[in-house]
Amino acid sequence: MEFIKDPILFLANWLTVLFTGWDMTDGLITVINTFLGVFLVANFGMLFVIFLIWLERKLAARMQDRLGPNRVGPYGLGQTFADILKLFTKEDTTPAGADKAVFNLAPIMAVLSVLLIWAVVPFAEDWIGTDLNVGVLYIVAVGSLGIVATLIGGWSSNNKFALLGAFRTVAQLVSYEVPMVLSLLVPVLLARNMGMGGIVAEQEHWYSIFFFMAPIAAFIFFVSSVAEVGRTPFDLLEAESEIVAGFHIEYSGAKFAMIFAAEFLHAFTISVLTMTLFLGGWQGWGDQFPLVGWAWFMVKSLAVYFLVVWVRSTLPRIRIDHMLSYNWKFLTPLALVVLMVTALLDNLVVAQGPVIRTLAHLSANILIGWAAYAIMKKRAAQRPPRAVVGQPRPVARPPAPEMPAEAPVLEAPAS
Amino acid sequence: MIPLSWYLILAAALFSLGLFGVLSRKNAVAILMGVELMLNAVNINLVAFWRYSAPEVIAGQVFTIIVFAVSAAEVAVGLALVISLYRRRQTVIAENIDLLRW
Amino acid sequence: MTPVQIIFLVVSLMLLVSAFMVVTVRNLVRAALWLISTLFMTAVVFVLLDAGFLAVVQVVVYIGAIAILFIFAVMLTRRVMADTGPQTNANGWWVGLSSLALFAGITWILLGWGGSSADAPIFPAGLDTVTDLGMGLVDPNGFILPFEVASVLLLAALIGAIVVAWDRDN
Amino acid sequence: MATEQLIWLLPLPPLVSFFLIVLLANRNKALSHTIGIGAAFLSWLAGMVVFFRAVTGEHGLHGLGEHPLHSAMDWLPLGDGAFQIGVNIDPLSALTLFFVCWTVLMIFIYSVGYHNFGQPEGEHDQKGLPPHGATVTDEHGHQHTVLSVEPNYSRFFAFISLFAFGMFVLVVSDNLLTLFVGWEIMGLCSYLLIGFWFAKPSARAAAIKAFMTTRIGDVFMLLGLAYLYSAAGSLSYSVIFSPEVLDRLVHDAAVGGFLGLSAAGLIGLLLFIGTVGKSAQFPLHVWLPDAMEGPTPVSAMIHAATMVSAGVYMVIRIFPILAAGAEHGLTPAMTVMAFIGAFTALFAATIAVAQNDIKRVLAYSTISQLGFMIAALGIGAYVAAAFHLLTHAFFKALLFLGSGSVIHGMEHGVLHTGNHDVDPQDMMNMGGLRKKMPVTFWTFLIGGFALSGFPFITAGFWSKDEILADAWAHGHTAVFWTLAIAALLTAFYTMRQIMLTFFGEPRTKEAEHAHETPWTMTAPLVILSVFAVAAGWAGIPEDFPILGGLVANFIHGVSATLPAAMIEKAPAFNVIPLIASLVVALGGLFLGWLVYRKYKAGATDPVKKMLGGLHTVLQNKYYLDELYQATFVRLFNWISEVFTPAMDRGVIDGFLHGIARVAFSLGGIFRDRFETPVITGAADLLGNGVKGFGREFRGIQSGRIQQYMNVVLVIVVVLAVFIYILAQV
Repeated sequence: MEFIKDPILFLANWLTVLFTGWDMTDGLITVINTFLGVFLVANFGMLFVIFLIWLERKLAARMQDRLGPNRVGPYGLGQTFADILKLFTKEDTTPAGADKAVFNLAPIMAVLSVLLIWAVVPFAEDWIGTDLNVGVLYIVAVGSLGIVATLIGGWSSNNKFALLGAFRTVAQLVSYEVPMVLSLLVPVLLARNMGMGGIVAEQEHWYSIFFFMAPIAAFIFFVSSVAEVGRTPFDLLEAESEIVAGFHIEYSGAKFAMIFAAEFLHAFTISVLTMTLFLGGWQGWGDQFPLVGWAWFMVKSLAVYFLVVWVRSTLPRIRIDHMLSYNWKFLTPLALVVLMVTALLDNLVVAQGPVIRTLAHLSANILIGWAAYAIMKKRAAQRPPRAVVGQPRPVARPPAPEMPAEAPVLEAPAS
Repeated sequence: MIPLSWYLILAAALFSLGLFGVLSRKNAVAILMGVELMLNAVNINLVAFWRYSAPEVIAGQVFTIIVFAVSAAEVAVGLALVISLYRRRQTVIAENIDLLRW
Repeated sequence: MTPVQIIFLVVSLMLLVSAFMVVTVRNLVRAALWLISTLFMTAVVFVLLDAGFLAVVQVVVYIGAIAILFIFAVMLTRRVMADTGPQTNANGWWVGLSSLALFAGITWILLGWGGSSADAPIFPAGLDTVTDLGMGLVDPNGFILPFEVASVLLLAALIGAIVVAWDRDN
Repeated sequence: MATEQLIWLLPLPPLVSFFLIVLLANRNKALSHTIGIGAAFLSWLAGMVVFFRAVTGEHGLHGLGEHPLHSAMDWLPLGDGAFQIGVNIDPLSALTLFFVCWTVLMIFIYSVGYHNFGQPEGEHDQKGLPPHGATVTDEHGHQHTVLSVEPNYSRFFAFISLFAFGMFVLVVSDNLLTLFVGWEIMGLCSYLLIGFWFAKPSARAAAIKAFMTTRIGDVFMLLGLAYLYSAAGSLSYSVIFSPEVLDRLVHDAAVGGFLGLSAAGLIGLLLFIGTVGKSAQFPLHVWLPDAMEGPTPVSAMIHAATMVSAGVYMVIRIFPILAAGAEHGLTPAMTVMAFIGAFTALFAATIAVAQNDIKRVLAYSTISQLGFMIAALGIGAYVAAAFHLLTHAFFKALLFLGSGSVIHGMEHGVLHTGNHDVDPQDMMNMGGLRKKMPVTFWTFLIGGFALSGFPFITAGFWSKDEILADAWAHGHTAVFWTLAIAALLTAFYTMRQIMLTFFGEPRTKEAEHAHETPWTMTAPLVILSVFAVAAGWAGIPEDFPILGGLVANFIHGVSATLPAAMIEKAPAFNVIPLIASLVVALGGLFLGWLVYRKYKAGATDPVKKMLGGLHTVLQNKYYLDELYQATFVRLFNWISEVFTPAMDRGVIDGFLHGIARVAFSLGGIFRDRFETPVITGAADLLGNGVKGFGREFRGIQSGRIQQYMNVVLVIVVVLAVFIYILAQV
């Protein structure tokens, strides 16, 4: 039963006992155990990506009225393995004039920046790489490594389109980091804690999860996270139809696979983060022990991931100026307002008990949302009407109905 | 444990390297990088003194935070100046920017 | 040699090598990447000094913002991507010598100073530096004035940077 | 608000209005007159409040003399103490304030209509000329020439606002200096307003004439003020009219023993000359008839009701000085006043008989009536003078405004016929306007009867009767008879004017087409006609048969203004002066009716027939203008011509040129001996030295910032080593 409830702890204890029997020092045992933990978390992430890629392709196919992968293995489950095999056997090219060391560094950093986030993700109670007391800040910090990876990848390719992609990366990712950090501060404020474990622990009741207290912050965080990942509708950094493939145009083989995997893993990571910060993490109904918590964690994360996929497969890419003005003129001011209102309001209502607190925050958020909507509506009305340059013209017209060449003469003209 | 002098010597070396970069590099952007190195050396010193003299007093960390802010401001304005300079004079070589000479 | 000392020496070595590369490599983008490495290693040094918060902030501010700005500036201020010719000016040797003299002087003084060999006091258990820092920064008796001044400075730098780099011709 | 504060504020609205109109409202006619009338109304309101608070105050009007409403403050720091200015309301100034407020407000309202507000702008009108009329096309397509609005409308309201300010300052001031300030402001405004139509040469000349003539009086008055200040040490009424000061003035001989006068006598005479100028007494009366060149409201109020009254007001005000030492009969100053006043009254009345211009008749009548007041003062009839001042202000303002209304109506006729050769001011061209302009007629009739002294009803009768009674009672029979004859002539020419203007048949087409004026002009007439009648009831002598005592004699309270020793009881009732005034008033009116009852167009003026050659003399005002031209003007022209080359060019210019030459040569010496070798040399040495130094050392400024920092670094290292070594030793 102990094993069922908490297999990780069970294994750790068993290993400690085993290593002690082998006459190892305590320090060395800690190092080995930590290393094993890191190995476990990293490989969980990397392996889960294989499933995620299949899942996303299937979901996207369903939404776009296709079948998706269905040849390799049951339900096409083996498709990803086939792809991996193909990628690893492809030629690993490096463009002439590329900065080779940097070129090789970029994919590694891309994967690194995503994997590092998992160090602070609480899978279940006590199942956490390290519960940093500045966990939220840590997420932001390692996230910025991803920007560097994209940037240097695009630069070192010695390709104009890749460089354009790199520039777009900076414009987009750095910009969207602002509302993301601001909205991240809302759960931090509500939990009075910057650690991920603490934030999850604060959302113990269903009515105290932060989604109900800060729906607007959750929305902002979700949107800016999607932008951080660079997925549709924010995939301007790789926009195939504009700059061919953006920063990773010159990558092939295993290096491309790493960038590809990093992106999918990042997409899942933001689902996990949204879920952890705003949807109560591993907390759920029923008995609370780590394995159940982990199950809740997976279910909730996959639900959010479904949303991410849904967004990706339905929305078109937005224009670059719209992307920037949406960030600076809408998300950032809104996040600032939400942050300030939450900070002031929470000071007033935190002593009133969780239900009243939730209700107060929820009504404040509804008010802010309504105000933002009203302002946007007014501004949209003020925008000068767009000049119509031409009417939409159907490609094929139905043939004009046959007209009689001449009206039939009904009566002979009077003579 | 690590004696304080190790940190201080590390910071001194970093500072000297930064100084060397500031004084010897041709490119204005590289000069700014040297400045960043020097600021980091200062930060290491501040944090080391904080840790080794009085960890309960938060002043050392506060100074570091202020240095962060100052260096961020310095880089923003400095790089803006460099870019503006590049637009006007098509160069970022510090030696060529000698309009203020006799 | 304790493991911590070994870690420190390794980190210091990487830090100094990175810094040396920053000031010597010809390719400026590489210099910027070495700068990132230097800054990251500085963050590790902060961790070694029990200043985790500062380490994270170091990564956020320096790597997440400043280093990217540097790379961007490097890319924006050149026509051709490759750097040609020496990147050191005519003073190079003199500067190197005087920098070395400075380092030697500081080190000599440090070695002659008794306090420099002190060990760190035990880190007080339960000391939450993040909370203390937050409280200190907004405490009227603490550092609220420098904090506010810094925020004003940042605002001024923000506006100043925009104004300076504004391309009025377009 | 405390009454004293209100008095301080009372003159200010017109001044504010002046600046507002000049600076802001210059383009907007409606705004201009709104501001102007608004300011006049505020002052009127304040004046009424002050007046009623003053007369119903705890001491009443009689007590007001001893306890005037007074407030003062330091103004000009002097060696010891400060010159004080302040406000003062005693019975005399309260009375004056009353009629000034009313007439000022009425004239403001009247001006709106007189300057044809609301009418179109004339096609040929230009600033500085009276409006010529505008051509409008009505809905039937007929073209009419109608009156056009005054081009300088706003300017007019600005000027009369400033004028009103001057008058209010003069009335409320508690000392002769601020009185003089208001006096001079009015002098300036009268110049500006007489020359309002400055493009007319006659108006220009009249303005200059008025200004120069009154200047003669003002110079003497200023001399008198200076003398008074040096003798009494103050110009405040409370000081200079105190018994001690008066006593001292009486017993001090005039400076230099001038004509054997006392100080009080000389001061009084000098100040009186100011009044002669301002109130147009012989021989400085010549400007007033010419002042009729100004717009009628100007002639009316400014030169009949207010400004010339200011002269009389001043002389009434300084009556204690004039009368000081009068225990042994009249003082020399009073004798002069009695003589000049009586003479002027008769002299101007005779001229008025022969004038045909409706306004000139009134102008001479004004001179004559002012002569009455001066003469009354000269014989010591203080109350009677003040009373006549009050009544005259009302009925003369009424008459002038009425004449303006008549002229306006005539101008309407002129524009209708288009015959611009017809002078709308000439009474010979009028006649029969009674039916055309009923309101103007009745009000003018009331004013005319008041002027004539129509018994018992009109204000003029009571005040004139009081003067005559005083003259009789004090035994000044010469003055009495002179004034009685003047009063007879007054009644005669008044009736002549009324007959010529309103009765009979219209003598010209223009008179046939005359038209009643708008309400803005007739309403003031009606209001003023009420006062022209009612103002007299305030001064009915108590012992007058039947009527005496019906209305409390309010006017006698004015005597409380005087120092207690000077207050005289009103003379006992005597039937002779009453009969005299009845005879002269009714007789004059009857004569006028008799002579002009059948006057027809084109006939010779009956007066001319009666007087023959004398009429020509009268019509030409005894050739006084010509005399002045031949004597004073030519004399001064000759002096100028003689002195300009000799004195101005030879002596003054030569002296100045000499100074210039000396300074020039001194400058040359300094330049060559000191400036060039010493200062320039030193400066050059310094400059060249700095330049050379800079040339040698500029090499270190390479513009390369890294080089500078490198130098700094090297120096720091060297200094550190040096300090370290120093510390070791």
